[in-house]
Amino acid sequence: MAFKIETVIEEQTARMTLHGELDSLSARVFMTEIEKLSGQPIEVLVLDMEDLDFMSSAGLRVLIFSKQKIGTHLAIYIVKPQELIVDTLEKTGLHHSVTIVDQYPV
Amino acid sequence: MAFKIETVIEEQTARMTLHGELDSLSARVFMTEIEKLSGQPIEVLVLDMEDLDFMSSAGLRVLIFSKQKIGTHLAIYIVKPQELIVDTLEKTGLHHSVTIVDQYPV
Amino acid sequence: MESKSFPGVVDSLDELRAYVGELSQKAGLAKKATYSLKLAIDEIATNIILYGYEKVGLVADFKVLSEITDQELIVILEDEAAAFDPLAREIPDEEDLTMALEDREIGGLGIFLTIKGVDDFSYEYVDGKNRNTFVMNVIKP
Amino acid sequence: MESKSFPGVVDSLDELRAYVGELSQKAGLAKKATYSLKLAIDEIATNIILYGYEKVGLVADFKVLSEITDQELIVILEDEAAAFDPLAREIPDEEDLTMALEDREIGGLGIFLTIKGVDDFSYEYVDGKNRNTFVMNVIKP
Ligand SMILES: Nc1ncnc2c1ncn2[C@@H]1O[C@H](COP(=O)(O)OP(=O)(O)O)[C@@H](O)[C@H]1O
Ligand SMILES: Nc1ncnc2c1ncn2[C@@H]1O[C@H](COP(=O)(O)OP(=O)(O)O)[C@@H](O)[C@H]1O
Repeated sequence: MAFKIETVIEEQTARMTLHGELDSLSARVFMTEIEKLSGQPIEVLVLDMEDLDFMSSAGLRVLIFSKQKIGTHLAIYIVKPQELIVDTLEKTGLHHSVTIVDQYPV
Repeated sequence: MAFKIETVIEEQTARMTLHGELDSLSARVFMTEIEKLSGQPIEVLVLDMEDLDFMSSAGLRVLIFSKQKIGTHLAIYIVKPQELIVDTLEKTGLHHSVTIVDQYPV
Repeated sequence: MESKSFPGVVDSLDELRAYVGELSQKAGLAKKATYSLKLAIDEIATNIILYGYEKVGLVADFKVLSEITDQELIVILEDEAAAFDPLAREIPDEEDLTMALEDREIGGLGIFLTIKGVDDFSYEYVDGKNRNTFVMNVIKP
Repeated sequence: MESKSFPGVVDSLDELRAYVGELSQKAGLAKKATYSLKLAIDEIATNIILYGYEKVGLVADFKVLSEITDQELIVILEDEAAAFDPLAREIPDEEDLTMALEDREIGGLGIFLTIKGVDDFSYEYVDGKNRNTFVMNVIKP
């Protein structure tokens, strides 16, 4: 299913809402959105994943890149990821580096 | 320097003459030439390298692919490679799988 | 064996996952197993397309062969690229996976997720083709 | 430090090698050392372009920084991609390299040739950038 992403930046928080399926093709779009933030004084990245139905390792790679690019101080919140995506985050240990929440602000 | 390749097929021998520099861009052209041979009853691949001035690992990769694709029975002859290219073949152990000669037929 | 071909480009991944979804439904796989199989096949197909084909300039299709038995769904990806055995590499271990995000190398997660996600995964190189085989057990109610 | 930028696409490799040739000449490197340095830089730049940029859809330049001293030529490739340390991977060993052509995995040769070809190679990730540093000793006549 087609991937879509919307970004809203407010103060030091970037909020992205992801829809559809995140594979190695659509991850390029996500990557470009993250790249745009580099050099900006972003402290918090909120990823709204309620409508994201699939995420491959290409999506994980963008998460890792975000932290490297924006800075290690960056706090990443993942809002309402679907159960099977949480599974992927846990299996690969990425849940140690992001905070999974039901809403943001928490 | 621009890469060029000419292929002549005669009986069960494919002879390719390589000119210029073989990097990961030009290796794609070489790869396509090799792919065309797959399925044909080729027994000998002669690569004339006298005018080849540079070869990166992308070139080695095509050599490995040739043998996999055309068949393990394939005999590969490399004619007059420049000294620094022989160096690369030796460092990577590829000289065990090809025959370096001054002319072909030997 | 059912067989279907896809062009070897990343644009095919979407349709590939949809097709795996159909096969899973026919075989009666549960939702979670279906997702894991889709993920595993997406990962290996992505590698075939990016590393096996695009990187070296090969233009070729890849095939999905499949068979549904009483006990299992078997899916095989078959490609024309240079031989590559996903099981020959080291996959990340426990320690790698608990490292902080910012310190980690980005590689190896795709094959890791594949192996962890299916009931059986195997590889062979036959007749000049790579065959990656995925097996999911079907649990009959 | 001299600095030059190149677009992060495989079409840049030709011009990159020509530029490394110029630097080598200025530094007074011998023919063999010049070739090894060109090869090493071509290999790492290829990886930056294919894996760091194109694979993930990043569109960016990479930079060549250089310095010539009495004893050495130092060249640094600087890129914007995700962190990747070429030294963190296992490189092929003796045994791998004597295996028959048709039985071998195709990976790892690029980094191997890089490390073997230069007098010193190092990697660091600084300020969100990868820096791969190549050093060649200059032997004065
Ligand atoms: N079909 C293939 N052909 C050649 N190399 C491959 C293939 N699939 C995977 N690889 C190699 O294996 C590595 C690991 O793959 P993977 O686990 O998917 O992680 P990643 O793509 O993130 O590096 C790749 O970086 C690549 O070097
Ligand atoms: N800049 C990079 N970013 C991400 N991964 C890389 C990078 N450079 C190399 N790699 C990974 O390291 C592997 C080994 O690279 P290399 O030795 O050049 O061999 P090859 O490209 O033939 O696989 C690649 O397959 C790839 O997975």
